[in-house]
Amino acid sequence: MTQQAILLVLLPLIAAFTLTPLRRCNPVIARVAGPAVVVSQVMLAITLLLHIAQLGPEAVGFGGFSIPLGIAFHLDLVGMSLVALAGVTLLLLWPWTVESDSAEPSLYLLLLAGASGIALSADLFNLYVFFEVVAVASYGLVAAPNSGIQLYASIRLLLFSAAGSALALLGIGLIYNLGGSLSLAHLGQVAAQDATLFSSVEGLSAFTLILIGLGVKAELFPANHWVPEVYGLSRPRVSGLLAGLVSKLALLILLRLLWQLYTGTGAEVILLVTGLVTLLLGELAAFRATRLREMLAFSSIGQLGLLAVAFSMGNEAGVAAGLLLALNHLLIKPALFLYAHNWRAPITALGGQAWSTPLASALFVLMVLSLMGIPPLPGFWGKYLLLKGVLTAPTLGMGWVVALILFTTLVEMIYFMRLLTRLYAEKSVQPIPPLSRRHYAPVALLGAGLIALTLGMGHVSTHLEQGAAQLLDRSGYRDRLIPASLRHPVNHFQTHLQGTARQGGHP
Amino acid sequence: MTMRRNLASLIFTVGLGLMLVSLMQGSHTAFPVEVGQNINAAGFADHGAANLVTSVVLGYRGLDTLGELTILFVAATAAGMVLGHCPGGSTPPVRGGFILATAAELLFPFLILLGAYIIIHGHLSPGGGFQGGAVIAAAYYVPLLAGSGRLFSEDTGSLIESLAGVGFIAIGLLALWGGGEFLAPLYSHNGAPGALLSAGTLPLLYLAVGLKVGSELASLLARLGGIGMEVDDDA
Amino acid sequence: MNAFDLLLYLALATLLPSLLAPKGRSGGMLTTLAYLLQVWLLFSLLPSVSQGGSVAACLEFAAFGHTIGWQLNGFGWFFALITAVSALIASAYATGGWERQCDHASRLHSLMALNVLAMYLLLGAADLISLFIGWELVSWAGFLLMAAPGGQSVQAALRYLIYALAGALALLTAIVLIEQSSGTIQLDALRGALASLPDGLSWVVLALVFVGFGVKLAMPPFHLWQAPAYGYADGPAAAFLGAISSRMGLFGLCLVLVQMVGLERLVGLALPFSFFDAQSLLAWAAAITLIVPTYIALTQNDARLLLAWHGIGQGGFMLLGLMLGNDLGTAGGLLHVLNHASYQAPLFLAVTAVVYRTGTADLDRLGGLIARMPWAYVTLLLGIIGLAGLPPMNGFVSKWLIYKGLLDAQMPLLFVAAVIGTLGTILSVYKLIHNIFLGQLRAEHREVTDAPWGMTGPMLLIAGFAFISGMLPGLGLYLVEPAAAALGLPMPSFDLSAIHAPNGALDMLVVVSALIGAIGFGALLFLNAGRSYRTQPLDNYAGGHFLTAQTRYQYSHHFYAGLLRVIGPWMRPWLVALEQGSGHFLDLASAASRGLYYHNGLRFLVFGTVVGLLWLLIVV
Amino acid sequence: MTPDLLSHLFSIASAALVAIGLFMLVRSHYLLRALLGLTLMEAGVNLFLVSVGYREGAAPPIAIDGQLPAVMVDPIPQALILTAIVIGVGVLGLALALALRLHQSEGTLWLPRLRRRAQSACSKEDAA
Repeated sequence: MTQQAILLVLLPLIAAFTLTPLRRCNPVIARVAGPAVVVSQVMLAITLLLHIAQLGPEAVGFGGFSIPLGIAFHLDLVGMSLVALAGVTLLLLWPWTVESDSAEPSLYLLLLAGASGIALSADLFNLYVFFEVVAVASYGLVAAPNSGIQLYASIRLLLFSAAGSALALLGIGLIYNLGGSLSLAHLGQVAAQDATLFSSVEGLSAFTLILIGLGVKAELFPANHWVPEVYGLSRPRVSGLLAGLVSKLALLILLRLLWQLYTGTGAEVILLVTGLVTLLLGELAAFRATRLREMLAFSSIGQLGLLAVAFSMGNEAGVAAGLLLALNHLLIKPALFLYAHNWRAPITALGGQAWSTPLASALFVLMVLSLMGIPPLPGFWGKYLLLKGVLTAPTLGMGWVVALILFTTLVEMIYFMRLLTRLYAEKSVQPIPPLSRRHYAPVALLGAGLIALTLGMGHVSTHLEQGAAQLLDRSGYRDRLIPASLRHPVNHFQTHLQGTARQGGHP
Repeated sequence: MTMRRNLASLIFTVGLGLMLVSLMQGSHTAFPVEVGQNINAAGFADHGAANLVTSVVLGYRGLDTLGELTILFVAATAAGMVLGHCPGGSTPPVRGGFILATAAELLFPFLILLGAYIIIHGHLSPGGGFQGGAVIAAAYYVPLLAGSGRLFSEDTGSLIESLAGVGFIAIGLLALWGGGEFLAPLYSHNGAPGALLSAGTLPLLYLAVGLKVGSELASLLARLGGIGMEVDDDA
Repeated sequence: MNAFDLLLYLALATLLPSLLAPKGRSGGMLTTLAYLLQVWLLFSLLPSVSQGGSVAACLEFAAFGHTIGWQLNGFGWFFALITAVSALIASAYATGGWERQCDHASRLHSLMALNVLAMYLLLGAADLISLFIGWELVSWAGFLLMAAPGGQSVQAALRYLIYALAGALALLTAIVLIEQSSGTIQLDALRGALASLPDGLSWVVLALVFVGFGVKLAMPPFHLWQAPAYGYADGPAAAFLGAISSRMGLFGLCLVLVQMVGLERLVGLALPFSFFDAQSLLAWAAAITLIVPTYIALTQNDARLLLAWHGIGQGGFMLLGLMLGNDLGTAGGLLHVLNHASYQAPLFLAVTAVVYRTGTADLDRLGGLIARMPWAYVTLLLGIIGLAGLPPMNGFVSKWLIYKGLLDAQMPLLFVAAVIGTLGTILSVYKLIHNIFLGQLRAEHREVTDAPWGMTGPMLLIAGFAFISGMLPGLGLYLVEPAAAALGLPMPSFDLSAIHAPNGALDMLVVVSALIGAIGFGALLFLNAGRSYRTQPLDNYAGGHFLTAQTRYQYSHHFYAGLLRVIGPWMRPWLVALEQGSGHFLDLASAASRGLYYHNGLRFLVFGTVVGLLWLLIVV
Repeated sequence: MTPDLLSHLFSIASAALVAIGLFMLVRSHYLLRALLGLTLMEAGVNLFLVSVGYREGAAPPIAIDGQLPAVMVDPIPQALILTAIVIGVGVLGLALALALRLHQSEGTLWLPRLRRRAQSACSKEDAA
């Protein structure tokens, strides 16, 4: 059953490989093939998710080698949910309207393949490879409309991301140099045997390099300067994908690394400081944003910083908070970017626009309120758990962290409230046409998802806590991934074949 | 001003370099490596490939290779999308003259042959799908540079691309559906170690890699080469 | 399905009529009827919540290992009753005629219903999370109600919301701290649970709670928002908000300070290097709340703002009483909540009636309306007597209880502070009634008449209640009793007209009869003093010279010029400057960090890397 | 050359490549030069990766006549850089494609100028 998990990567991959020739044969089939594959991928992910929810996380090896030698997938609640969510998000933001010869659907499929790989893989270099798949696909997506200045956005993203990737690869090399393995579980075991290994300068430098490298996509501080320009220039669907989905993928890699290798080494502090700086700069910059798009870009930076802070707490409440905030952000940001496409004018010119589209605007308000953390919307539970996580964390000086979180949250509330009151102001200068149907549908569905999440919070909360516990469970992760006889790699399939060969010859 | 800035930059760069050196040092002192040694010990038996790097690339870390093919595919797709179809018409922008063109024409079969050789012997000696694929791509690119007018056919290229990619996955899935795990070695010892026909499906995988890399690089280069670019006056 | 469930459903249903029938008066009438039903339901709940009992609602859900539910006890019930009655009066007043001049009456009705529902959810909270949910709902519902008229009220409401959200964040932090230190969030389980916290943590929790709830109570230094927010709201909404809304802060503060921490613990919590303990600190905060806004009220020239500033000060009285911990203080503090609602509502309604007829609330442009709007005058007169805390109104009773409680608790300085506050109140309410109703009538108000009976009726009704409950304070104390019982605070013994304190009782019947006797005596003197000369209210004279209506009677402008010359230097608006300054600071910081993002950002990537690595090389 | 220096040669060379590459990437105002910096950086990182697998006196991990050498270098980093190089090529190819297109449409590859244009496009896009 769980062996099929590789299909989560392969299905979109095969589809992407064959889409171009298929389009030449039969454009109609090619048009529906992409979404169909994504749907089947989502269904497979949900099946596996249910399986895992019942039986607990599982490890899947490839090639029949014992795991430290080869690459393995680790299927847990968070990873599987992320795969399913990635599929759903892509489906919602699917480029239905592009010309038939565009390669955009292929890029979407490849993004999905990469996302699935990132969510599931338990091998450091393999994670890097899948991350690059996602990264390159996102360069393509940003550049897709092919008009001059959007190409610049793509180049800017590319320069940042490629520089970051090189640094991250350097970090991976340092880790391999120290630990002699690339399997996260195996490295975790090495770290558990020798506590000083990763708390050395080399170890922590490796983490810093990877943090900065992945921080490009995770929108963390020293590497997030591409955000306002790229989100300001690229199409709303793509901005939504980058802010909503891709950033979470980068963060997930960091988290796996942090908790399997770097628990108790001080790497948490590095992540915490990075997160706090990101949070502060992002929210402050959003305060004076002149356009909705810009505001969303900066607020996205702030939110990602908040996520980093939450995850750096390393306790169950903090991680659950991070997961919930991430889910909240994933549901909301793409929709908000779609709105921003409609409300492109400077914020000062948006007076009273909300009255022309009452229902859509109500959804907008709901989403913004959830971002602000107003009960009983999911964002509130995220903030609540976050405070709980920070206040239970053993690190000193958490009072300052709380103060900073509260301050930035307040700043966020102020600029969002200014926006909302303007949107609902009396006078409507010149009504902007309502959301187009292809934008309305995903917005409505995302809003419905948000409402469902709010109503089902009781049910979700147990799964969130389970997911957080699984993410933090180092020994379970290792036990699942590393077989008991580590020193004697056994190749079951291989020995089986060898046996037959010895007995009866082989064709 | 510029002088001072350059000096600052120099100091900065040297400092960064020294810092990196200090990080990269000491690599071989405490080295609890097990994985590499284990592969060195077991790889030959597992795959029967004389080139252990090949068994790592295609066997132990086959998924990475698939990912890497994917990246190349993504890059080629995105570049194709950005550049559009056959930009600049079917003729190369630069005409190289008779001697160059003829030489390039003459070189073409040899390069193809060399590439094929490198691919096919990937499991035995240094080389393999990537290197061979790059040589094959060069075989198409040299004429383009020389201006002999031979342009890579995009349709055939994309067909080969997708067939090779699907082929790689199919070989992996064959093992999965045969009851094993994805990309498990099939029929590893159907030949003497070191013989051309050995190492199970690894040569087939490398063939797929070689075709895919070759066609993708070739189409990428063809597209890039198809566009003329004036000298930038800003630089 | 018990009465509390019914109440919540009914409160939810109250939203509907005006949403479904946005035009015409049927929506408003149905809404008023629904409030009447709510009041009746609340009275039917009285037997089950008195004697410390409580009623749990079936509304309940579970999240993150907590069961979050609602449960109404006597303390919440007391506030809920005031809420329902205030809403009833305001709604009846609006339906009775006021909404004819309003283009968003249905919005007003539904928003007020939303406020009532939110308040029920806050007052009936059974745990800290439901308390917080209710708290946020109250803040947002209040914001919407304040912003309903549009224009300058939106700015005021936004300012309120920012304060409220900041407070809510502090509150959420406090809630998490409380949950962590005591392991539970159920309010029942938390009774006295915070008494054993270490000193440092206690101070942190107290500070956070003070910020959280104090913002709603508009305690200085968080008082700037309230007056414009209430004053610029629609008239009936202002009456409703002024009567009850900011008391939600008192509710929350009592819940934590009295119920969870306990007043004994507050006394034991000494502030290092000073002779303050937590209780006296809070009492002084209350006294400052009492004095500062009251003297700010003195300087106002808008009747609505003047009233709204006063409302803040009276909140200080309530908190002061409750912080005493003795029976008289408790009774006074809680009774003052009821009494304040019963005179603040008619005051706002009377001023609204004046605005309804004259179109202005500017005290410089009114005057002499006593003969034109006598019923409004009567209402306002009764209201200001209550507000000033003079007999025979009910404000006198609660203030007497608090004064007496202060003296009993041997806090003479606080007593003096309370008296100074009351003095300010008397001065400024005189300005109010003088500038509106006395003096010279303005020519443009010659044709003004009293508001329609639909408006005058409700305001007279509630003012009448304020009078009667002043005469018979037992009525109010009977409602206060369940609240005190739920908090576990002592109550003095009382009967219908009298309150028995160990050293001296107060029998209001005696006070009122003495007063009526004195007034009767005065009336006799007046009627027998011979013929009086009657002037036209439009007329004016100075030094024996008769002037025409064109010459303005001057004393309404700069009303307390002499007094303000004395206290003016103390009233620098440094807090306003601070507020603006922090806004500017935020703008500056924002511009700086925004500028950071529009540069060649790769530099930051590299610098970040270098700095990070360098730091590691040095530290590790 | 002393053996000590030799053993450090790899790390010095790769550190130098990374530092120079990063420096070029940051300081270059011309897109192609920045891309060159990127390539240098990647080369440095790849060099470092290979050096990680190096053992003194080790042979390449290739069987000759069916016999593996006694001491072999670690094959994994070699496989890794194979992957990393291909990734680098793909990214570079895409970057060049973007650069070509950008030059066609904007007429320049001068980064500050492009950034200015992008920012003004960001802020007046609503005119459409």
